[in-house]
Amino acid sequence: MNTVLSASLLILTPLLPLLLAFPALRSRLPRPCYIALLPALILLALPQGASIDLPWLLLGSGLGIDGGVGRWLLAISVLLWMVAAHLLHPAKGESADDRVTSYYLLTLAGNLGAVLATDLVGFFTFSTLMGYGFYTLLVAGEDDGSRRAARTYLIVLIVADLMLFEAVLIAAATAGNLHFEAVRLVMGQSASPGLYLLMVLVGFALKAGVWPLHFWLLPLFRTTRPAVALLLGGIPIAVALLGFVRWLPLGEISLPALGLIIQGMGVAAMLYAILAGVRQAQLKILPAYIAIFATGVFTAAMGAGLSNPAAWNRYADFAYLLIASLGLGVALLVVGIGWLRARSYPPALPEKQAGDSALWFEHWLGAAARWAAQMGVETLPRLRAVWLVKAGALWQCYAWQRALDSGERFLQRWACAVTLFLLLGILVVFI
Amino acid sequence: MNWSAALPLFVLASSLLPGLVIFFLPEERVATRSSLNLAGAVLKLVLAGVMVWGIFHGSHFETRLPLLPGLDLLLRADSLSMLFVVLSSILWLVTTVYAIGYLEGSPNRSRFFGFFSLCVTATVGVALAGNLITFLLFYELLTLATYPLIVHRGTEVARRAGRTYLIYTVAGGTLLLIGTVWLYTLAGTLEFTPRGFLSTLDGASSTALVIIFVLLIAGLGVKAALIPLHGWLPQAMVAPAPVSALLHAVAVVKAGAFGIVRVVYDVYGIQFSATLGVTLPLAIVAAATIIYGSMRALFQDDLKRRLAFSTISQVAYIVLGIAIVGPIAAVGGLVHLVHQGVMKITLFFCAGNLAETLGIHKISEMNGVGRRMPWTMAAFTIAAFGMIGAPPLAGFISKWYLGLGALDAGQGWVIFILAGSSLLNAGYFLPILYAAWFKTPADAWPAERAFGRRETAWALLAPPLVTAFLTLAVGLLASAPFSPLQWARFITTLEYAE
Amino acid sequence: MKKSNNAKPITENDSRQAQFRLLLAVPLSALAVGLGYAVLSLPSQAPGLSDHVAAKLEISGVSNPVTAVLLNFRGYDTLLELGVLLLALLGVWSLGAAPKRREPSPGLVLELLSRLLVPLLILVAGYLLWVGGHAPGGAFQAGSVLATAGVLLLLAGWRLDTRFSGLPLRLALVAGLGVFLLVAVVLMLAGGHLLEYPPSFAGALILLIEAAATFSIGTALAALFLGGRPEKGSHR
Amino acid sequence: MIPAFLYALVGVGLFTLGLYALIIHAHLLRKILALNVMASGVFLVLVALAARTQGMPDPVAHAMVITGIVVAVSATALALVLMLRVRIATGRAELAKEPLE
Amino acid sequence: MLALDIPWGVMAIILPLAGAMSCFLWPRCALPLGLVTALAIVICVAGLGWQLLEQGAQRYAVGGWGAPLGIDLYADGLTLLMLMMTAVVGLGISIYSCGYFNQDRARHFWPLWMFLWAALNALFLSADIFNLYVTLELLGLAAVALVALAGGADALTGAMRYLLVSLLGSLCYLLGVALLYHSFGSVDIATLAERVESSPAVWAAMGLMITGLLLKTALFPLHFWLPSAHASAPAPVSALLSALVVKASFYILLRLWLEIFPFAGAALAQLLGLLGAAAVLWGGLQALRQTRLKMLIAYSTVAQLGYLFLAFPLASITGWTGALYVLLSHAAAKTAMFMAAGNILYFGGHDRIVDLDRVVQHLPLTITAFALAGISIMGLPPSGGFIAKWLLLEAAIRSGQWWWGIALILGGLLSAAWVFKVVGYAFTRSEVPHEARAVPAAMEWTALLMAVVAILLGLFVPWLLALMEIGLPFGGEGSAG
Repeated sequence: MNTVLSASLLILTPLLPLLLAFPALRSRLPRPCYIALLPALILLALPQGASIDLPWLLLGSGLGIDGGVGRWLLAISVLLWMVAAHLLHPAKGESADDRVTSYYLLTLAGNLGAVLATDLVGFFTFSTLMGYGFYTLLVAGEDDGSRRAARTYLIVLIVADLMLFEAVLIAAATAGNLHFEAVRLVMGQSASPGLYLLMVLVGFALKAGVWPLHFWLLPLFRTTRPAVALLLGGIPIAVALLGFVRWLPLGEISLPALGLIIQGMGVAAMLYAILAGVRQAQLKILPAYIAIFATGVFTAAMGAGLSNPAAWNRYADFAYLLIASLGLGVALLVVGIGWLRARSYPPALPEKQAGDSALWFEHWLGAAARWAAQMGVETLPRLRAVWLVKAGALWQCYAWQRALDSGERFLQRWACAVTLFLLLGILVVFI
Repeated sequence: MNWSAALPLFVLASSLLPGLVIFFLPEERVATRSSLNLAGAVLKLVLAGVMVWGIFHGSHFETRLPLLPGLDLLLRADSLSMLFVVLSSILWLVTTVYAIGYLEGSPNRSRFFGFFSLCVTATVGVALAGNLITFLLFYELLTLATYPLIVHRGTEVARRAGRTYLIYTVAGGTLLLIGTVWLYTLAGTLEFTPRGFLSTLDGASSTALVIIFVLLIAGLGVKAALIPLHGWLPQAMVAPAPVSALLHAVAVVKAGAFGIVRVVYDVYGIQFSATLGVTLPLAIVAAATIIYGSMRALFQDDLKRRLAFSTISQVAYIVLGIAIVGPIAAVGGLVHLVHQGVMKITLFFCAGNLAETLGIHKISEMNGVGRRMPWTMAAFTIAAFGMIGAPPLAGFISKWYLGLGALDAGQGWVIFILAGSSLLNAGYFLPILYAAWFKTPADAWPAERAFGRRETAWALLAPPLVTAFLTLAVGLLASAPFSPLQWARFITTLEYAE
Repeated sequence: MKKSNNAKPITENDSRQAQFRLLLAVPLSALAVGLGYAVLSLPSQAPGLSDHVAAKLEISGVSNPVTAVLLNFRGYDTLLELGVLLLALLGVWSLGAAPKRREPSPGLVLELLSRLLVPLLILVAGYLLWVGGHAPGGAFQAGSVLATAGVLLLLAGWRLDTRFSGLPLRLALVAGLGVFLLVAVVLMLAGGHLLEYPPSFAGALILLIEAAATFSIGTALAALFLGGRPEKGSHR
Repeated sequence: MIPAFLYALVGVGLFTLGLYALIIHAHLLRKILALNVMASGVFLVLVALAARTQGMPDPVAHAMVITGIVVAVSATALALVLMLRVRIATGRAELAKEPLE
Repeated sequence: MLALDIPWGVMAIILPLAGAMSCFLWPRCALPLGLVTALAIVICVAGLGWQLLEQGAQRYAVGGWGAPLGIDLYADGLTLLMLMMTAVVGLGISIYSCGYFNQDRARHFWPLWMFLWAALNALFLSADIFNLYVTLELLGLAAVALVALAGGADALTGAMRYLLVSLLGSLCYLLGVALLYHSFGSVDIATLAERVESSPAVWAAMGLMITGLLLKTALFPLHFWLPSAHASAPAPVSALLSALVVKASFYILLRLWLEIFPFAGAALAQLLGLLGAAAVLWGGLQALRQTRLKMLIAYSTVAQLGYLFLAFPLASITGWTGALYVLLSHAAAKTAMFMAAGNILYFGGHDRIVDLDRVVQHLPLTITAFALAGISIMGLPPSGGFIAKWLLLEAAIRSGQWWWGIALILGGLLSAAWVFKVVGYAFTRSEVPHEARAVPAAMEWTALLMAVVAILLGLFVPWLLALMEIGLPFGGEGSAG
């Protein structure tokens, strides 16, 4: 009975928001945003961990909740989502934007699913859903600046997803089984984990906005509404960090050099966050620096874990706590700032330079696209055209027609002569 | 002739006979025509289902009619053909519904539906062909049945597109014919055999076999729109939307891709092909096609044209999956045969809906269309994400197996092709979605038609929703029994079994 | 052949024409030499089928070997050949009606001569027909003589009466082929092969066929002379 | 023996001459006559070579010639009438020089 | 079995002759008489087929004399197929003509057509080279008269040229016959085949006969007479000429080649093949640039005749079978095409290709017939043309002479080009109304049925090949594979 209950709860947790995302299915329900969170809440209330295998799903997937980081994160997530739901809920007199609710629920489903996933593909699937869902949240009903920022985010998301996809492929090719535990074990003993590690590290670093890859984070914080900023701090970044923990064979593998570099980067990130954050005048962006700082801390810890597996095993729980509290901390800050601003500051003016980083990114992308366009659109079809389509023009050529005409006329006029020549020809050939 | 020998014939007849009858129906007999069409489609689906069940339980379905001395007209249902037959049957049913709605009130419908049925007959024939000559027969029939559909509108553009189509396909068919005859003179048989019938051939020079391979692949590559033989496809999108849908998803391009699968697997045999050294060039061509098609798609403003280039890119996945010699990649290629069909047909349905309901043909006109037609655009979104390869949709599964297979076969470069393609896919699909959902709509649509309370007619709306649902389902339930993925695995175990 | 292009100067045309004739003479003489060589290479003695003919002559029903070949051994050829003649006439008729030429009065000499000659010619035709059985002669010779009579009459301005220009004329034209065919089929139905004469009746049957053929050939050739089908009611 | 071949050679000559005339003359009447000359040549060859026997010449060849003559006469008749019709229709008793449109 | 003893083949010659005479005698009843005869001939041919299946190849001595003195008729699988082709096409044309000709034309058409049919049947059955000459003349004169039936300058000029060419060809042939007869003392094919040996006279005879027959078969470059004659004739006549008449002289050529001239050099075969290939290309190119539909179809006949000669250099059973299949499928397809063109002409009064769209939209059956026939002509499956192309291609590759395959393929592409050029007009929208004459249903349906025959030829191959092997006309062990 208990297993049935927990299994159905596990499935319902991501499924219910997903279903409710269809407007038709929730049109009669009051406050669907909250209802969608119910299974997760009940799941949190269950005393022990639970898991369920779904071999028919995707490539054989599963859902589960473990005692440690998963539960923590789930709890934080639920909390954050409830706050966000409250913030998003329209004030009296305003009509609810139905689409935003849908986006909200989609993102929610992705988030909860990613937290509960027990294998790489499941995690990947849900986090992708969450990523795109989150993008829609960012874009919905905002101004140009935030849209541009969101577009940068989207590109980051795609690139990161691609890298992670490769990573999953490599893992599958090496391990054959995509359960987190199996992957960690196998990758830990793998002879050449380099590419996998690189993909996972860069992929999640992009998603989490770890220091040198944080360029998308600032414009977003600068432009979005509080509710979305709250989620931004808590949800995608936290899930990305969770990805590090789940995907990397931490505690199984010892890579001192890489660990040192990562540690260094983490420290650099912290320094950067502090320096830049202090110089930063806009309150609104402050949470971004805090997020960068926190990810820096986590990165440093992870680097340490990579160089010294034993230490990781010992202090791993600490990292989990960090992830969990990061979400909470940033979220509270955002809410606080929002509240502060709402009380005392006038609304921030739209930023002129809505993120330099976003601009250079677009610039390069545009240049690349133009180049590709020139290469692909201009040269190849022309090559092809020469030998197939232009055949028609060749056919219209006057000389052809004249040659055919005169040939036919000649044949008609010298009919008998031709016969004679053929006759001779046959005789000659034969004799 | 017993039941199992007659079944493949019945499957063919279930669309052929209605098609022939429809030709002679007067234009205004709409109800008769529609019910004939639908009855045929449902019947075909049922028959295909029966066959799938039978094959899974070890039965054989084979019809053999003498064609030439030593060469039979052979229809045989094996696991690979059933994959394609079932796909065609399902999508035909859906497309029929759609076409009935789409063409309501337009002229020359009897002609259209007649050729439509012929087209599906040819496709199913291609699927069921048990030897190369039967394949060739239906392959050419497909060319002929499709041409009237492409030029159906009768405009100058349509005629030009039809002409281009013919130039390409007739030339391709000719190459195929040469290759087939040559092969026959060398091998003395043309019957598809698992793991090929050429590897055991003594004395045939491998040069000749390589040339034949090139001929066959070139002939099939025209329909599969491999570069540089793809020129007809973007032009052919002038056809009515159901035709484009069928053309891109099932009939023409798939017939080409399916043929390549057949040639590589059941004529040459994958191991023998690899020995001959022809698979790597094929893989490179496919890879180039993938990238090139996506690049071209990026810069199209016409929605259907963009989708057409996307097809060029996507169909090459199938070829790529085959050309990477390995069981896992093969699964990816085969499953993409189905998945691409389901996804692409959704996209074309949606494009058709936009054109038919709002008069939208260009992407630049699509701003905010998601608010006007949320269901259509939802379906479009799902399919587009599927194309990009976002999990858990259909495209993800294909790419997954392709990538995994490439790694398995030690061809890591394919991974980067996949990644690049996904990136480009995202590059040309996401702006559409963005425009549709988030941009503010223009004041008026180019040519709006009212459909009462609904966003568009039922017959237009239901098909894309069904196929979008399928896109989701085949990805999500990929591991369930009888899913395309499982079936593709079933096929590859046969091919790669030792 | 003249050039079609009238714009070109005629002199140039002519010179080219002459050149061409010269040029043509070369291969033609080569052809003639080749054919001549081929002919000369034939054996100087060759009986052909004459021995066969001689061996079977007694049972052929006639004693003239040429007639025997024509109407018995290779009678089938002759049957078809009568068909050719009839066909040519059909072809001529299908091209249109006979041109209506108002010929000047034939004149006294022609008038008189024709009245004198025609009966004689008919007589000669009958003789030739009869003699064909054992000496040179036969249906074709007779028929042509008969046709001469017809042509003479036509030249003299005589036209077939309209009463006869319909079915009777056609019957006359068909008679040769028709009788031949009828005999052939009857013989076949009687149990033999096509055109397999019983030796006892062979002579009589051949004469019957020849008579009908003579009549038809004469009529047909004369009708061909008209150059078109006789129009009803337009003649004297 | 010798005369047989002599006549046959004359036949060959007639055949070639007829062919020559057929080629160079444009007027249809001349063409038709040329064909008749050719036919005569052929018949001459047939008949002449039939005389290479002891005694009675080969009657089969003679029969063939008779058949051939009738055929030639019929064809000539048709050709002449056709020529007249061509002249009425086109105004010239020659073949059209331009290919038909 | 009484029915097996009836000489069906002889009946197939006699009946049309009798039919011709009765049509001539009673022109008012020409149509019913002609139709009844046509049906009777079909029955005769069926009877002959049955006879051959039961008893193998048949020899029939006319007059009971037997070769070499008498004339023999000979029927084997090849003959039978030709007769069947003639019967099917002939029946179609007979039905088609019911609607096509008015009363005045019909009274001339029927007897001529019956004569033509008789000539064809006699020709296919004859085993005697002199008899073949007579049938050739019969055929030629009937054909010329039929061409001239259309009236008008074009038709008359075409007929005149055709007549001259036909006579020239016949005379060449006859001179060849003379040389052969005087060399070996026989005109019976079988006897000649036994006696023949290489000598200058035989070479000359061969040169003459082959040239004469090529002239009548209109092999490039001797095709100059064909387009004008075929294009200007009335539609059923065009169909007859393209489908049957040119095939008759090819049939003789084939017989001679196989039986009397087996020692002909490979060089000559290559020459014929070369001319065939040239015909395929030249005819295809010319067809593509014609502006009138019937001219186009006529040039396509030139091209298709070229295919027949590709079999000579290949010289294998597969090759001959392929050529024969070209012959059969072309007969059916070309009949359908000319009928379709006739319908279009009948309906719209013109056959200019650029203005076709206004016409064909109203004649869906006709354009369908044209398209189906086109499928066979260009050799796309499933059709007789495809089987033919397949067999020829197979033979070409098997014999290592792949270059003939190239001509084959290019020819197919060229015909595809013009077929679709025409068919494309069926789909253009045109609203221009015009004066039109309703086409009788019989004409449309016959065209369609003939086209369907051309398609079906591609599906009943083994059956036809089995018929063809009766008497082993191509020698060998039987199987064509």
